[in-house]
Parts: sequence; C-alpha cells; structure tokens
Amino acid sequence: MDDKLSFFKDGIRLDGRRPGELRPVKIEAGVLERADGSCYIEMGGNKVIAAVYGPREVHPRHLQKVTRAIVRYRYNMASFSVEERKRPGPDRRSHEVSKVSREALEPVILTHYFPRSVIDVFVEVLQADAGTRTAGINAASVALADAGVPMKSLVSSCAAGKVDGQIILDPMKDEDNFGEGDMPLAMTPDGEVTLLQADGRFTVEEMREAMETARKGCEQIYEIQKKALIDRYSRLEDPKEEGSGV
Amino acid sequence: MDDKLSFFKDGIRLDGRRPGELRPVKIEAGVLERADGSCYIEMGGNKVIAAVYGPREVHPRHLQKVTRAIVRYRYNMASFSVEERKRPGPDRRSHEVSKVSREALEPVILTHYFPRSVIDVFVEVLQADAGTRTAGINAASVALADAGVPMKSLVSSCAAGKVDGQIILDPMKDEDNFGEGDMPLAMTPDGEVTLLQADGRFTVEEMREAMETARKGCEQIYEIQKKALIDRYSRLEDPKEEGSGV
Amino acid sequence: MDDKLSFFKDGIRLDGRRPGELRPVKIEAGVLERADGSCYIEMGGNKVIAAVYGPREVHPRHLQKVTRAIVRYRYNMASFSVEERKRPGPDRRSHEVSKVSREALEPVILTHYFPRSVIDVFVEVLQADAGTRTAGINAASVALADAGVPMKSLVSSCAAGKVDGQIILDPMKDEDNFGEGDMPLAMTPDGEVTLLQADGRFTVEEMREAMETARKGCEQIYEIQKKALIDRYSRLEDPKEEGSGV
Amino acid sequence: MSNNVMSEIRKDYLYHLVMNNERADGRSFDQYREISLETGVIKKADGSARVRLGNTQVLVGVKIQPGEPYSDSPDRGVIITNAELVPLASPNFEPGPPNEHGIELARLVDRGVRESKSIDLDALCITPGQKVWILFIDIHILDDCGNIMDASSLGAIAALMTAKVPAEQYGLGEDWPLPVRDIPVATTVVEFGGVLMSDPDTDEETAADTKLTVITTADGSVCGMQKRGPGPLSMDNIYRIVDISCEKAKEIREKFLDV
Amino acid sequence: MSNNVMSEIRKDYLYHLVMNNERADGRSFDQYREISLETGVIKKADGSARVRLGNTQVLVGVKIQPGEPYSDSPDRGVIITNAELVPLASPNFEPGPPNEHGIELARLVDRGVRESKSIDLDALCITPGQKVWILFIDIHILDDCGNIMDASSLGAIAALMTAKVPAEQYGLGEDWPLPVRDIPVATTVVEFGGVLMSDPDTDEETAADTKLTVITTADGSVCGMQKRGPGPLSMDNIYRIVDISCEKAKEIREKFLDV
Amino acid sequence: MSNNVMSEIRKDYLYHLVMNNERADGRSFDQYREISLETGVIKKADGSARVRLGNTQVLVGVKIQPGEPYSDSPDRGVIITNAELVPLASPNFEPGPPNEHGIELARLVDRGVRESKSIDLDALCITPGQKVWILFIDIHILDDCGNIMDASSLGAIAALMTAKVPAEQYGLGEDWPLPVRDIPVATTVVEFGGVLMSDPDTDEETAADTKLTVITTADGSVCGMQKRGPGPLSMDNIYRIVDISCEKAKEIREKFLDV
Repeated sequence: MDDKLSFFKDGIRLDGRRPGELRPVKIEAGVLERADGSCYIEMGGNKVIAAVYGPREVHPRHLQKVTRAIVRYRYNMASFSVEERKRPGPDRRSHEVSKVSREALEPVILTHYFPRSVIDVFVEVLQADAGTRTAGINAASVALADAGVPMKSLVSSCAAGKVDGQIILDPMKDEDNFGEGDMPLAMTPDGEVTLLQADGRFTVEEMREAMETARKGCEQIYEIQKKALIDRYSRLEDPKEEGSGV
Repeated sequence: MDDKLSFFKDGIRLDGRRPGELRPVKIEAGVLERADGSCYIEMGGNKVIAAVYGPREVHPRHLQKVTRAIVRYRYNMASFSVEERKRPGPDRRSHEVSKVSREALEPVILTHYFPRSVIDVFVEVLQADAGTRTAGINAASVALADAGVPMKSLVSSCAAGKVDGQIILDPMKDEDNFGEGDMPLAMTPDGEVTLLQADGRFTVEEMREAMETARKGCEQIYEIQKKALIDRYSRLEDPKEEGSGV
Repeated sequence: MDDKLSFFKDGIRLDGRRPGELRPVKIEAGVLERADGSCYIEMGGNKVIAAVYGPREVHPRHLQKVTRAIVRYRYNMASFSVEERKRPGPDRRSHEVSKVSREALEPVILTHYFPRSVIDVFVEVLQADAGTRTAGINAASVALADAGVPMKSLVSSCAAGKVDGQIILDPMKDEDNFGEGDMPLAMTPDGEVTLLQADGRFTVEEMREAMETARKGCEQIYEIQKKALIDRYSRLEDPKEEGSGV
Repeated sequence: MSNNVMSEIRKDYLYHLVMNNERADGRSFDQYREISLETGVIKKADGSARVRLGNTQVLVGVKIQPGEPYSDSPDRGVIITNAELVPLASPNFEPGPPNEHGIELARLVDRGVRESKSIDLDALCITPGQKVWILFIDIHILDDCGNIMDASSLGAIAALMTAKVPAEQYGLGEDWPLPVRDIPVATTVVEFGGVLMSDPDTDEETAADTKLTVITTADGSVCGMQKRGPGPLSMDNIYRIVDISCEKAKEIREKFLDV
Repeated sequence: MSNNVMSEIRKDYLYHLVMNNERADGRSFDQYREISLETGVIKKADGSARVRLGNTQVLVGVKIQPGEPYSDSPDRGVIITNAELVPLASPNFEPGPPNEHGIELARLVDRGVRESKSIDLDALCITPGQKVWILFIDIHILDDCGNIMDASSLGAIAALMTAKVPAEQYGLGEDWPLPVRDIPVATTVVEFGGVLMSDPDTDEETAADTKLTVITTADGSVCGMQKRGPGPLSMDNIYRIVDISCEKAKEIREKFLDV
Repeated sequence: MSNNVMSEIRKDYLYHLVMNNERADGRSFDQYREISLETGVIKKADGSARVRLGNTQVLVGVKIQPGEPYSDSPDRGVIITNAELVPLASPNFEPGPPNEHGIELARLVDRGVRESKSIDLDALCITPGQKVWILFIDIHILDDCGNIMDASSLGAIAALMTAKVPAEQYGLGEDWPLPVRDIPVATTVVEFGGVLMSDPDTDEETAADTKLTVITTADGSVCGMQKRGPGPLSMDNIYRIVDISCEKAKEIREKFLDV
C-alpha cells in the first residue's frame, strides 16, 4: 500500500470517526434457544455470536479438575466470514485466539463453585472486520452472564491501534492491515487487564497511551453490555415479549 | 457423453438384460475364518466381502448403550476397486454410505438382546461396478445371519434407475453414470423399506414405478441370500466339506 | 551417481577410515534435567539425544498390561536435521524405526517389575548422517540405565554396509546412499541380536561377514557406553562437578 | 449426536398427544413452524441467507471463486457444499470435522442443487480446462431446534438465488447474478405413532427416529429422497409422504422463493 | 494389535507339542500351509493376485498411473506400497490409518521389490523430469490367520508379474506388460521352544513373539531382512533361518512364480 | 500441559520466600538465570543456535529454501515459524501436533521477528511472483525448566543473525549472509505474591500462573506483547513490567547479540 496514504482527513478517520471513537456497537443477549446462554454482537462490520453451555459434565473425564470447573473457549470463523473463503476448522491463529480469549475470561468466572465440570464457550464469527477476538470476548462475557454462570464481573474488550504515528481506538480493517500497530485489550470494570496483546511498533509512551485509549473503549462497551443484559431480563420478566416459542 | 446415446436396442439393455432384469448374483456365506460371520457377493461386476464381529465389548466405553447393542457399519473401498486409484481411508461418500447402510440393517437386528455391546459390520468393496452399497447390504445381511446375530429377517437391497425415460432394475455403471436417475432401496421380506435414496429426476409416477421395480429385485435377491445360508449350514453339518482347516 | 565412483583409495575409505573402523563416537549420560534419564550421542555427523520417562502411569489406561510395563519408543527427526527441511511429525519411516528400535530394547528391560506402567523412550535426531537409528538405540540404552530402569544388560547398535563389493563397518552418508547394501544390527554384550534389518543385496556369505563386522562395532560401542555411565556416576558422587543447577 | 437423550416420559407424552391428534406446540400434522427468511445478511459472502424455522436458525453463505475444474468435467463449474454443525448450535454437536450427520446434511443439500440442475455449470466456465467458477455453499447451523435439513436446503437455494458472481474482483468483467434455473425444496416428514408429521422439532425427531426427506423441483418432480434414521417405512407411507412433501414444497416455494 | 490375547494354556499346549516335535496342525517345522495363488482377479486393477496361505487370505492390487517423478530421481518411475489391515480381517485390527504393523508390512514388501531391482524404474519414465509411471501396490488383508507378511510379498510380486502398463488409456501407445527382472520372495521363521518354525499361524506368531523375515532373490541373494517382535535371536539361529528361508523361497518361486 | 501438578506446599514455600524478598535459587527478582548461547551447532541447518537458560535448553534451526511466495505478497520472502514441544523435554509435553502452548510460543517468536522488521523480506525475492526464499525457523525445546519463551526468542534471532542463504546449492549465485536489520528480544515477567519476577523457572511459572512477555527492539520500542495465563494484571504492573523488560532486553542484546 502506498506509504503516503493518510489515515486522517482534518483529524477525522476514513470511516468518519474521531481517533478515540468506537465503531457502532450492538449487543443482544439470549438469541439462541438450545444454548444455556447466548449473545449476538455487531461491532462495526463484525458479526459474532457466542453461546455458553454448562457447567456440565467433562468428557473426556481425565480433563476434570477436582477443585474447580475448567473453561473451554472455541473461537471459530465461518468459511464465508472473510474476503477469501476460509477452510473450515481451526488453524493456528484460531487456536491462539481461543487460548488468549479463554484466559481473558477465566479471571472473572467463579470456577471453584463447580468442581469436576466444564463451562464451554463457543464463539462463531459470522462476518469479520478487524477486531473479531475483542468482539468475541464481549459477546462471550454477556453469554456467560445470560447462562447464569457466577462471575465476579463482566469483561469488556477492544483494541487500540497506531496509524500515521497516532494512537486510535478500535481500528477497522484498513487501519489494522496498513497501520503501524495493534493492541487488543480486555479488562474488568475495576481496571484489571485480562487480555493484552500487541504487535507493530510502539514506543513506551505510545504503548501507555494505547492502553489508556483501549481502556476508555472498554468502559463504553461495558455500558452497552450491561444494557443488553437488562433488556434480556426485562424480556424474561415480561413473557409477552418472548415470542411464540415459550 | 453423447446425448443421443441410446440405452436400449430393441428393448434390450447394452449388457443384454431386459429392463426388469438383475445382473447375475452370486452369494457365498462363511468365507472368512477370523470373522464371526462373513459373506462374499458378486453382483454384476461388483465384488464385495462383508464380515461381522460381535456382539462384543464396546471401546471406547462411553459409546455403550445400557438397553441395547450398538451397530457400527464401515463401508470401505479398496484402492484398486475403481478406475482411478482411490486414496485409502474413508471419504465423505463412504461416511454417508456407511450411515444409510447401518440404518438399513438396524431395524431387523434384535439389539436389545445384547445391552452394552457392539455389533461391528465391515464391508470391503474389492471391485466396484454400480451398486456397491446395495451389494454391501446384501452381503452384510447374510454375514450377520452367518454370525448368529438374532434378526427379525434378512434385508435385501437393489436399485432401480431411469434411462431414456424408462425405469430399469439394477443399473450397471454406464446406466448409472449417464442415466437420468438412481434409486437404491433395501427392504425386509415383508415389505418394510429400510433404505431409500434417490437422485436424478423422477415424476411422482416414475418414483412409484421405480420403487415397485426395486422391490421385485429385492425379492429375487432374498431367495439367493436364503440359498447361500442353506448352503452354508449344509457345509457346517457335513464336516467333510469344510476343508482342511478344521 | 557415477557407477565408476570408488569408495576406496588404497584400501582407505573416503573419510579416511579403514573398512572395519567406526566413526568417532562420543556419549554423555545425564544431559537433561527434566527427564528421568538422558543421553547425548555423536556418531560421526549424527547428533542424537535420548530421554527416558518412567516407569510411570499409562494414559490411556486401556493400554496397561497387568503383568508388566509397556515400553514406548518415539524416534523423531528435527526439521533441520537433514539436507532438505523435514515436515515436523512422524512419517512412515519414523514409525517403522520406532517399532524396530523399541523391539531392540524390550528384550533387556525387566518390564515385569512394573506392572500397569509405561517406560517412555524419546529419541530426537538433531543432526542426521547415516545411522541415526543405531545412534538412537545406543543413546536410549544409556538413558534407560541413567534413569535407573532395571535391565539385563545394555544394548549396542551399529550397521555394516557393502560398497564396491566389500563389507564395511558403520557406513557414512555417501556409502549408505550409493552403496550396495546396509545392515543395521543391535545386540547385547552376550551376543543376542535384538535388531536386525537389511536392504540392498548380500550373498549369504556376505550377510554373515556383515553380521560379524557389525558385531565387532557393537562391542566397541558397548565399551564407550559403559564409560559414559561410569563418568555419569562419578559426577553424581562428586557434587562439585554437577554444575550450579543443584 | 451420541447423547441425544430424551426421557421415555417425554416420548410417552408426545405419543399421547398424537393419539389425540395433537402436537406439543399445537400445530396440525402437516403444518410447518413459522418460517422467516432473510437474504444478503453477510456482506463478505457473494450470497447469503438466514433461515428461522421456529427456533431453528441456519445461516448459509455462498462464496464464488475462480479455481481449477475437475479433470473429468473440464468445462464446467464446481459446486462444493459443506455443513458445519458447530457445538454452539446444540449440546449434541461436538467440535471437529463433520460427522456422519453433517456429511449427510451437506450431501443432501448438494444433491438437491445438483440433481435439480438448478445451477447451469456450463455457464460457470471461465477458461475451458483451466479455470472455472467454484461455488462454495457453506451451511452454518446456529440453533438446532429440529429439522435443520429443510432449513438448510431453503437457505442454500435462497442464498444461491441472490448470489452474484464477483467477476470484477478477479478482473473478469462485471459482476453478474448467478443464474438459477430451478428451485429445489426439501421437506421432511416423520412417522410417529402411526401418523405422518411434517417439519419435526427436536423432540419429535428424537421420538420418531425415522425421517424421510424428499426434495422436489418447481415442476413437482422428485430430484432427491433419503430415508434417515434407524427405522423402517412402509411403501404406502413413503408414497403418502412424497405427496405431502410435494405440496408443502410448493407452498414454501411460492411463499418464499417466488422470483 | 493391543488385544492379541492368547491364554497361557494355549501357549503351554504349543510348547508341549514342540517338545514332541509337533505343530498343532500336524505340519513339520519347515512346512508351509497350503498355498493357492490366483492372478487377474480384479479387472479394475492393472495387476492383481489373491493369495491363500492356509486360512490366511490376502488380495493385492496394482494400479499404474502417470504422475510426477520425485525431484531427486526425475527420470525414474515411482513405486508406492500401501497395506490396509482392515478390521474385517482380524479382531486385532482397528479402523484408521495404518499402524506400525501395517507400515512395517508395506515397507518390507516395498523393500523386497525395490532392493531386488525387480522393477526397472528407468523403463517407467514417460517424459524425463515431468511424467513417469507410478506403480501403486495396494495390499488388502482379508483374513489374518498368521504370516500375512509372506502372503503379501507373494501376492505383490505375482500381481506385478501379471500387470500391464495401461498406456492406451492415457494416449501413450499400446499397453505393455510391466517388465519384472527378478522375483523376490519373503519367508518368515519363528523361534519357539528352541526350534525354528516356518510360516507361523496366528497362535504360533503370538506364542513365539519374535520372527525373522528374509527376502531372497532368484539367485539366492538376500535383498531384505527384518527381525520383528520383541525377542532376541542368536547369530547362529539367524544363520540357520537364512538358510531355511533361501530354500523355502526357492521352492515357492519355482512352484508359483515360474515364468 | 494438563498435568502440570505442583503441590500447594511448594507454592506456599515460594510465597514465603517472596515475603522474605527471596527466590528459591537465590536470584534477585529481576535477575536471569545463567545464559549460554552457542551458534552454528547444526551443520545441516543454514543457521542454528543452542540456548541454555539455567537448565532450560532450546535448539533453534533455520533452513532457507526457494519456494512460492504468498499470493498477496508476490515479491517478498516468507517466514514460517514452528515450535516442537517434544515429550523429551518435559513430562507435561505430549506427542502430536503442537497444542495451544506450542502454537502461542511459535507465533510470539514469529511476531517478534516479523514486527521488528528484522528480516528484509524484499531482499528475499528471487523471481517476483514466482520464487522467493522461504525462512523456516524451527524451535526444538530440549529441556523445559521454565521460560522457554525467552530462550526460544533468543535462539531464533541468534540463529538468524548467523544464517547464510544457501544460494549456491540451488544454482542461484554465491551464498550470502542473511541480512538482519533489528534485534528483537523477548523478556518475560511473572507477578507472584505482589512482586514481579523476571525469567521464571518451572515452579515460579506454575505458582504465578500469569506472565507478561514483552518483545523490544534495539531502539527500545515494543514490537510485541502478550499476557499469558489465566490471571489478571493491573495497568500499573503492566507499565512496570514493560520498563523492566526494556532494560533486561537491552542487557541481553548487548551481552549476547552485539554484532
């Protein structure tokens, strides 16, 4: 890509956002019938659905832990979710994303309530823009709450990036592909970081600025997550809204 | 292939058969020493061998059913059985054939006699013409009887096809490849259908005619299966016939 | 390769050895901290490391033997150990080498001391010249002793070959690739053969000569193995030599 | 699918309902649950459809890319159909490559498209013997509340009917709508307690254990049929099911796929 | 092979027979079970053979197809040997890719063919560096009643000796018989109770747990050898086994493979 | 990694040490174990390095071969990084394809090399769009006594810095040293009992269960960062860890990688 490409015009990003602005976020809890908890999220062009099953019995049994539940997290991209069709099944990237995403949620799940069991989190990326792992964590966090899994708090996640030497919030595809750095972060409402990755090139000062920027994004997402759960509970209390399925 | 190709000459098919005629069928029961039951079949150019092991213990154990035996069916083509060498191991087609073949036999097997056990049916296609799945079911049915597995009845199987707008019995390779439809069927002697598939294009009337045609084929095959089992029992009763192995 | 190539010049081989001479052999026991026993060997250009874990519990449990330990042997080549990069993971060759190597060691291991357990032997080829399987067995044998696994004796291994119609000891790469025959052998100090393979073409007399030649090589290697173990025990008794790790 | 547990009690309950000519959710025996169909939902796909059949949800994406033809049909496009029964959609689904249920589902959808000749594969040739358009039909099950077969089949044909061949992206001229010549529709019926029920939900599927799926074309021909599950069917019931299926397929085609 | 259970009683019985110079089926120690060999049994293969060795049954099919040469031998044909120990043939075989027993069997048969130089790989070049004939030797075990090694080896060479290169089918001239220059024969001996027994049956294989397979060529050379199984052998016994094997291989070659 | 058993007693012991400002092996909190680095140890590789970090041992081999470029970067070389956590190295490693730990390790090393732009991929083009040099970085863990991440990262850059492009072997001119433009160094810190400890050994890794790995370049920039393990970190601690890491990386770079 041409090095002279500018990511800003009059301080405004290519998609019309200011540097510290999130893409539109839409979250809906309780979208699946079979799963114990579920959540659908749109973050910009990302469309991601998460489901939670459990706590339930562990198979194979030798994976059981006697003092707590284990958490499994499977991040998966639908074949048609990306520009060039993706072969179905996990690749090295999705294995890594699953690992860091699981570790982003484990700190808040009260796993010791459920010894010898498993809590399964499944995340399907239906359409991918930049930031699918953070969208997945946001959805998974709400799906866990929807499933009634006891948690210390929600986890909220978004990335900061660096383009044209400037720190931005929530990079979209072009900013991610052609920018200078990407730093996904997940955190609890009280500021504990549960996921942190970075690639690209940041000075130590830029790294700090990126983290502060991402933190602000997480705070906004946290509010949207809470609202989705409140909406979900209202629907549950008012059965007329629940559709014909019940 | 040239669209003008005719599958009939004076009402007679390319291999000399009339529309409602089966290819030559040869069935021999008890052809393997290690298996609990076995059967070799030739149906036209198909050469297929079936073996039954069990009822025996299930591994892995979590597949056990507490009220009945499970049935497993593995349809496999030898690498050299087809025109272009086939890579060893199961492909999507053989998985599907295995599934529908197992379901073709399950209705007649008295599985509740053997809780927590497994009945394994292995079918090896040594040479393939059209109709290997039906040949496999015919052989497997006899092999189950040869193994002494209690059954309500045998299952007999053959296909009907549609070529030049006409319904025929037991399509051979060219009729299958270049014809307009194929409909494999399996049934019990009392007319219960245990396998039914169709592809191609049939009007509803043709569909009925094809089913009636296939039913007649199954009835003929049933007689040959019975004869093979009677031959087998005669040999067993007359040990002189059993060869030097015993 | 040109058929006229001669493998000898004045009775001396291309790398300066006489026909019955081994390449330099260096063996060191106890080179790894985590493993229960370990050994590093250099035989000519081969660099091989072996580790032993166990006797330990068997997973999956259905592999357990009630009267003895099972032995597992995993021969593996590092991707960078050969001329053209090798894809990681086992191939057909390494499965076969693992099998015959395991069988080369099983006769000397007192497996009945440890019912229901497993003794795992892992062999990593870091750099391959000809003869990696024999180097692996030599290292594994010492690693088993280093792990304290009770054995009737050590096992020593090397190959004989045939080049220019003459039997030689311990073929190096070119002699193996372009020679007329290769015969790896492993044996106990009292002359029991525990591994024997051959390919190429040997008259019956050549076969006998090759075996006698390989036997002499094994006897020399046996002395080096013993010395490596004595060195190891001396180090253990003299803690000052053990390095800062303890 | 190994743990498709359903209590005998539930099965008895369904049986008693049938004896009273009822189904658990109040439908008549040949009535489908509410169907909703939305196309163009995935921008990254060249065609897509989200189907809801009661609470069952299926997403189908079609991707069209240039690639090599098969050696035995060098001048024709290629269709590859795949179904992912991801563990998100049911406690009975497990991670890993498609099992026999996923394979059967994909192959049935594929046969419907293929045998109805709805796609003109000759029109998908770019350079004979070298480059053709490859249609990937990817079925993603999101919520399995029964009869994912009919939902997948409907989603597949709807996605195809709204798909565009992305020629421009590959420097092969302007994008053009994928030509669809016939509209195969799959309908599934179970036999349970002596009656035939269309569009089974999860409980009905489990209780009945045998289904017959019939795929019919716009002119009322049968272009695919498959008995699924370990139970027998009489020939008479098969004939009745085919008649029911033809009629239901016609309704679905007219209501949702009328071009 | 994990459940190759054989009671100690059965083993004791075999041991007592050996002490009386007997085998369970009455054979002498160096006697083979009855061998029958039938070629051309699979029309779809370019060469095939069905071997019976007592109750052991093995089917070998050879397919010959054009393909790419290996980069380090651009002007030579390719041999690929594969053995399927399908679960039909023994309660000890399991479905799935070949385990170490199947791999060892295939590699030993392959080495016999290759090291004896029985196939002239130079004659199998079509276009140097681009296209050569690939020989697939596929071994299908049908009934494992012991010593599938010798049966497979015999089947492989018989299938090759009767194989035709299907040149016409690929527009490469007329079909021609595959040229076979040597006839490797594998023979297997077990040591048990101090005696050496040829052609072990299943019980003998299990009781003895160590075998030596020797592959010899028409001129009596050894072109392959492999000790199999977890037991030692003395050098003297190895020498005796090689002598027995050479003689038996000669008999088999003359009786079944005499061109 | 499933059986990474560590008794609570051992963890308590470490905790009490920390309370006394001590570590089990007497190091200060930011002190690394003894490092030794040896390059050129594998002649068959184009670059190689053996790293010892205390008792941890890692071997990295670099192979450079011509191959096809990726279609989206037709004029650039390719880097492929792989880590084998072979069962020889730890009772917690199992045979088979890399699990999530091996994948994460390889991808982190890869990101360090890639994001620091230490390798000029443009210089690795042979024929644009057709042939480029492919760098295989293969990490072989030999003895896992903790912090294999830092050892692997150090081994990888050392192997690259001493690697030669084997052009002659492929008839592509003379061999030339692989040009390395920056020197990324990974350093790992755990938080345990309220303190931050560099270069954790196995027990410390297990006790702490959360690590932060920071990869820095020669100019002190951060080119990679990853929290690993199921525990949270405060932002303040992250900032402190980055500062510690920058300093430690500088020391390691100067001591072992000074060109």
